[in-house]
Amino acid sequence: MEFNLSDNTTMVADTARRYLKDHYGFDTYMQQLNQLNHCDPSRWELMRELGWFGLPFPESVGGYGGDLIDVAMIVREAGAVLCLDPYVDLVIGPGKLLEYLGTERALKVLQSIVDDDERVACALYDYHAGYNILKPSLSINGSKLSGRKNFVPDGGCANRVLTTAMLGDELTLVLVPLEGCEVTRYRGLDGSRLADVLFDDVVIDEEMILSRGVKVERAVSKAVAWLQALDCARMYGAASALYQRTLDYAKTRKQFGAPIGSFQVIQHYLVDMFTDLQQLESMLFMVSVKADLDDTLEREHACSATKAYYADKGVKIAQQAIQIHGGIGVTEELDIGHYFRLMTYCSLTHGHGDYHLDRIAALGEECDRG
Amino acid sequence: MEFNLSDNTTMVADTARRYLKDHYGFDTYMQQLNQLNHCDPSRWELMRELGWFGLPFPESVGGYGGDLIDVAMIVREAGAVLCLDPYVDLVIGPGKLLEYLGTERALKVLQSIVDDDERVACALYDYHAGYNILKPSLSINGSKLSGRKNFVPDGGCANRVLTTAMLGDELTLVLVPLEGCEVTRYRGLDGSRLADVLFDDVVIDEEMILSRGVKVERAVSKAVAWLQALDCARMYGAASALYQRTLDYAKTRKQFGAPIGSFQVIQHYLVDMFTDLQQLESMLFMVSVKADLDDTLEREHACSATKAYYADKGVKIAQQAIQIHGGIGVTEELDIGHYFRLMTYCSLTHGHGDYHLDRIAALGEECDRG
Amino acid sequence: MNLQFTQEEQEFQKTIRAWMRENIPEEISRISALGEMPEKSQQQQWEKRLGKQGWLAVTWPEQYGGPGWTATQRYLFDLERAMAGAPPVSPFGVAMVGPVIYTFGSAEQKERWLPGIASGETLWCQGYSEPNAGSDLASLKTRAERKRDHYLVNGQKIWTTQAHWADMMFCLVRTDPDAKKQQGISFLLIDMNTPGIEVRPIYTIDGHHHLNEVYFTDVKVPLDNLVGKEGMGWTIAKFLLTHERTTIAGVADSHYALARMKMAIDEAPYYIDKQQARRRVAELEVELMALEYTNFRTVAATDEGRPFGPESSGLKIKGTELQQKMSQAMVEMGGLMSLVWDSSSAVGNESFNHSPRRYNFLRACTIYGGSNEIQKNVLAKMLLGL
Amino acid sequence: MNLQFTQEEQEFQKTIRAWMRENIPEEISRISALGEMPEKSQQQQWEKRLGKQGWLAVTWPEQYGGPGWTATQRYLFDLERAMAGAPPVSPFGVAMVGPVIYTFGSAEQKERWLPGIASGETLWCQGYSEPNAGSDLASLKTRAERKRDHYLVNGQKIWTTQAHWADMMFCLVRTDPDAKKQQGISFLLIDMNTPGIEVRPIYTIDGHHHLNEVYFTDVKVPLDNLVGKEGMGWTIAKFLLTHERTTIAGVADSHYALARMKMAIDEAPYYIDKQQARRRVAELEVELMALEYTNFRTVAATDEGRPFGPESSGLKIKGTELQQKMSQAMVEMGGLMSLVWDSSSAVGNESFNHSPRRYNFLRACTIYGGSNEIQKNVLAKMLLGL
Repeated sequence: MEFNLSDNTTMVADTARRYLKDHYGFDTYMQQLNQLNHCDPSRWELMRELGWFGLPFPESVGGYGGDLIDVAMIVREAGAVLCLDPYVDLVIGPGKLLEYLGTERALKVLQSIVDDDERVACALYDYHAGYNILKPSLSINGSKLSGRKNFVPDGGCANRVLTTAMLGDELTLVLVPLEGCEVTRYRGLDGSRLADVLFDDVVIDEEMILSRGVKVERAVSKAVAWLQALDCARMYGAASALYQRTLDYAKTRKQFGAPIGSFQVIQHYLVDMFTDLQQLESMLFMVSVKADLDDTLEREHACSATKAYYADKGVKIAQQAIQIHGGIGVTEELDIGHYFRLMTYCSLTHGHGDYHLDRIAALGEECDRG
Repeated sequence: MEFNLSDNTTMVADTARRYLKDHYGFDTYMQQLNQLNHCDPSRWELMRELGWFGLPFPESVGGYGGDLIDVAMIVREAGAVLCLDPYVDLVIGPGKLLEYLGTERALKVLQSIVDDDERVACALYDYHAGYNILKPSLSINGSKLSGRKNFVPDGGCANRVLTTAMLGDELTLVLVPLEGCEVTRYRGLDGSRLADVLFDDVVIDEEMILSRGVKVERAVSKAVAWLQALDCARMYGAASALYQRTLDYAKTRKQFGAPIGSFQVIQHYLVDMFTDLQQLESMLFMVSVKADLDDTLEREHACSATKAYYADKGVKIAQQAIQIHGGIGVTEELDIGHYFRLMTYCSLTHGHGDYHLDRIAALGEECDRG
Repeated sequence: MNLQFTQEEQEFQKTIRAWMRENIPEEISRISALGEMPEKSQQQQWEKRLGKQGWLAVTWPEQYGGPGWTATQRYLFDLERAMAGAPPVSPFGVAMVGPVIYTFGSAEQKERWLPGIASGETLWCQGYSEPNAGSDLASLKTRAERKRDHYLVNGQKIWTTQAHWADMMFCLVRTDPDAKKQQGISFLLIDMNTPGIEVRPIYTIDGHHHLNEVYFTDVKVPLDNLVGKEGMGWTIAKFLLTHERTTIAGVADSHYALARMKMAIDEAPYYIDKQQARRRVAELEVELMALEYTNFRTVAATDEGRPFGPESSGLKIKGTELQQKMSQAMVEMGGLMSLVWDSSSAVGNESFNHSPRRYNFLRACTIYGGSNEIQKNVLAKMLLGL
Repeated sequence: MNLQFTQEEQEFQKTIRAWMRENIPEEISRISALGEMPEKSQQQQWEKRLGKQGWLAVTWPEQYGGPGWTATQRYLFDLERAMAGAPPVSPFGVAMVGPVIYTFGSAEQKERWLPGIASGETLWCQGYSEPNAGSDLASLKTRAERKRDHYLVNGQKIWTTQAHWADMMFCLVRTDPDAKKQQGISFLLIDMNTPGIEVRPIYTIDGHHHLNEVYFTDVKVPLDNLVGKEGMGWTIAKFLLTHERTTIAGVADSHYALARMKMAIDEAPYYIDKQQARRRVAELEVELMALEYTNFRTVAATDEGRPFGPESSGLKIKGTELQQKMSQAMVEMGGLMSLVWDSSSAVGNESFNHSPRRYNFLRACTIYGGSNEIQKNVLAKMLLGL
């Protein structure tokens, strides 16, 4: 067993850290908070130039054949600087979905994401179906798509949307231009841009249906595993930043004539944050390898364990960071509270703690039977 | 609303405290731990003389018509001195059951408990049925009782046993002499005496069946409510003793040249214990009134809330008491660990935390429907 | 031991309930149902309505405009207020400066200030914390220099809730810079319209404007606005800390939050595991019950004229911890619906959509008014003798 | 990043698994299945069997009798040992005094003591704590006075695990009463059969005899039994604290406990809400996984010859907290079956009947070897710079 990052991954991470530090941070974040628009085109182009768009995709579509861990290290750094640009939602999410479908048509779309600034959002959730990605409420009846998707990340900024829908009892993946849909934009808790998309009897031709049945189920399940791992990577970046800022604050903030970090209770709070952070890091390494496994049981177990652990400890670190900061920690002026929002947000995407604990319990039974 | 104890109850509690202090304590407890027998007959007689046996029963059977709160204050003091004598299990439990049945025959038995040293144990549980007291595994078929009861408190010291059994689909209460049964004695976690009773085709005549059907269900449910409240009274006594001993210890035990109570982390631990103890006391007052209500919904809700709260916080206080005491806290030589055993024991009798939370959730739904 | 409300108390409760149903503006109860707080105009309109009814300064002695209720009646009033979806009354006037004025103030001060508070006309804010005097309040630096006919105030306050709404501020200032920490502090009433006062907003992580920084530059405050004597500020501040303990636990509003939670679960159309959610609600319900009965003991003691016992000491700690737990449970139960920050229309259940704001806001409740860590330090010392 | 065991490691694991299955005495695995610990004779028989195989002193350099395994192999060995139901090897000889002797001891000392440890012949105990030196170990008072040809030892040790089993004790004693606290302490090996030693049992709340008080009255210890130099005791003690960190988290035995818990739930005949129980197991499983992967990082670092990183610092705290949580879950899931203390026959599921003993015993694991509070104090200072 070996936990070192490869030279290549280290380089990707270092480059990402430098780039993100130069172009992001609290000021950029606060600007973005006040826009419902997509990210700055020049920053978007820079990401492409850094090779991030093609990073985890096959060379055949213009990618570099990188691993999940490479992307995870980027997303970790992005979390640490509160980056709101939709790299994961408009590139990695749809990209992995298309790659796992693997049909010619899908790969062509993927290639256009990598090369041509095609913007495809993923619509996997609606509030009726909740976290059950294999049984969306949206359905195709008589070649018409009707119903609603919610919580579509950057759904307002994309040209097209990759949406799941039921065709009979088969899960189907449809690529729909967004012009013909009613899109309602709003902001997510973390400051990102979400949208509801209403499909009002949108006519679906065969061209738009990318695939259906077991193949789609498998592709969705594998792509979502990536997104779950990347949720945790983002949370780790935030947790790490919170810990460091809080430690620094405890060393400098004086009350009763001494740094608050000299009080034993604060010391123990910080030690708890630190030891939790170490375990969060271990879980991130683990999931960055296992979320890409073909073995469904092991993959889902790893993703659920990590998501559940992060929903618990990541959130606790953020709460404790606020408590130790005191009043200043609950203001919008300081980044602490914004990391807290990010943490809550990511603890709810792609399955919350309870969902994942239930899944682990169910997988356990499956294991026992198998 | 008014939380003062009546003069009468105060007198009962004060007398109990004095009596228990004189006749019980850690030495008595340690002696009793090494006996599988019933309690010392002279102590038993003293309890009768103090009027405890008749305390909560109607005057018609030789009782004093006292309230649950009177008994609760005795049991609280008994918990505080680790008293193992089976006052609750051989007097209050069977007594309330018989009183609630209210038939002539039942009241006659009750009278003999109050006056004549009749020892009747209650057999309400078996490990198959668990906490479901309304559906025991024991059954009567063709006037023969066969099956097993477990966890019968002081089942080895009684003459007769009041046992629940199914007769067809009716819950039935049967009074069986213990001579004809196979009794296996063992000790409970708290040091009390438990027994398994095997009924091997015991012939049941009509005399032995005290009642059946809804009347029994109601009597059992009401009697168990008393027992649940008294579990909490006992735990409160223990929690209070633990808190006081731990506070004293923290003030005197020195490490690193200072009393450990001068360290902020220990101070906060103790404050948490103290504030929890206050809330435990409030819940004890509440349940001591409400566990005797006729309204099933309110009674059960109060009992379940208190039991669930005690299973959580009572146990936490005991754990923390050990942690603050350090090594000495885990030895048999000190009472701390024995209070801990008592606390765990009572957190599992008559429904554990999870059972009661589920019951509250179910009662809530019933309320909503109602 | 009698845990029933009397017949009279129950009648009282019914009267209040009926009145609330008729008098709470619908827009306010709609806002509360989302876990949000009203705007200034809504809040003040509501407080004036209470004031008109004589139900605003409910804790005050009758001679100053209180309704002459028992603590139990006040508890029931607060419960019905909360359950009907009305916000708590702003504490700064009624609960804080009012009692200070009628306890320590001169006859003129009472006459001048109390009526406006009891009617809801005058809005107050509290000038305690400073950038370097948070938990360590006694380190405050805002200076009030005694001139011939006024105090000259210079300095800065922070975390001043509703300073942007307030007509008046009660303020701890340092009148004697040479005295030791707690000494040399005085209690001053400052008109927020006085020249030299600048109020700057602080936005909190619920996205709203509740808090402010307040800057004082050569602000002239009449000598008459000193309450008590110079140097009595610390005594007055401590008096307030132990004053009214019967609502500090937030029981009424937690009952309302629990009811909202149950309703949201019942209405949740879909994937929420309802059994599990109800179990979690049961856990919170149990904790609320323990808090509530502890609170009842404080209420009963008050009605019997007994001092607060040790049971009241944990009310703030336990109450705020519970509020945080409940708001977190609401967010977590909401799942995806809690991802929404600013949608103008509901995405699924609107209460869940708004839950993160309340969750965020309530992170402050274990911090303000003396963080729970400070509360524990104090209890360890005062009550446990450590 | 490669989280697979190599082909070779997997082969190694298979070999160990097969060997364990064949060599663990059935009575031992039966005891372990109940969460109980073996008797002295059983433990020693088992350790001797390991010793004979050369698998007892697995952390030692080959020159002293270690098997030459990598840290990964040691981890796999420990995992297979635990999962097969064998108890952990007593740490005092192999993990503690052994490394001290081969690191600080003389050639004679190595030759004299190491073989008996590696073979399982000699049983050791640790004489550190004293009645007034628990968390504050440096306050120890047991005196070793240097005479012409021996040390004269007087004093008392407490919490001495397995002193009643042991042939030898390694002991911290004060050789220089005038030196400052940590100085003047020396590391001495004491034959437990020496006249003047009295061992008194301490029974713990699991009802068993693991611990002892040990009294020394004019006990003569040969000068040769001093390890290192006089005054080096504290240095040696600190060396041990940071020595082997790859099993301190107790991952292997927690895996075994989790497996027992799952089995007990599956076999539970009746009223246990199995879905809820499995969910609770899932929570524990997640925590164990986080601990395990953190532990793996320490193992990997060891195999790469890197020093332990900060990730190893929380292993003892997290590991012991988890052990306590798991044992509590077992008790609570058992419900009524956990009420049983000493029944000779099973009342329902026997694992649940025994669960309170383990739960009680494990209350000590956050106390011994430096309580978790002390661990946190140390981490705050050393690692966080507070």
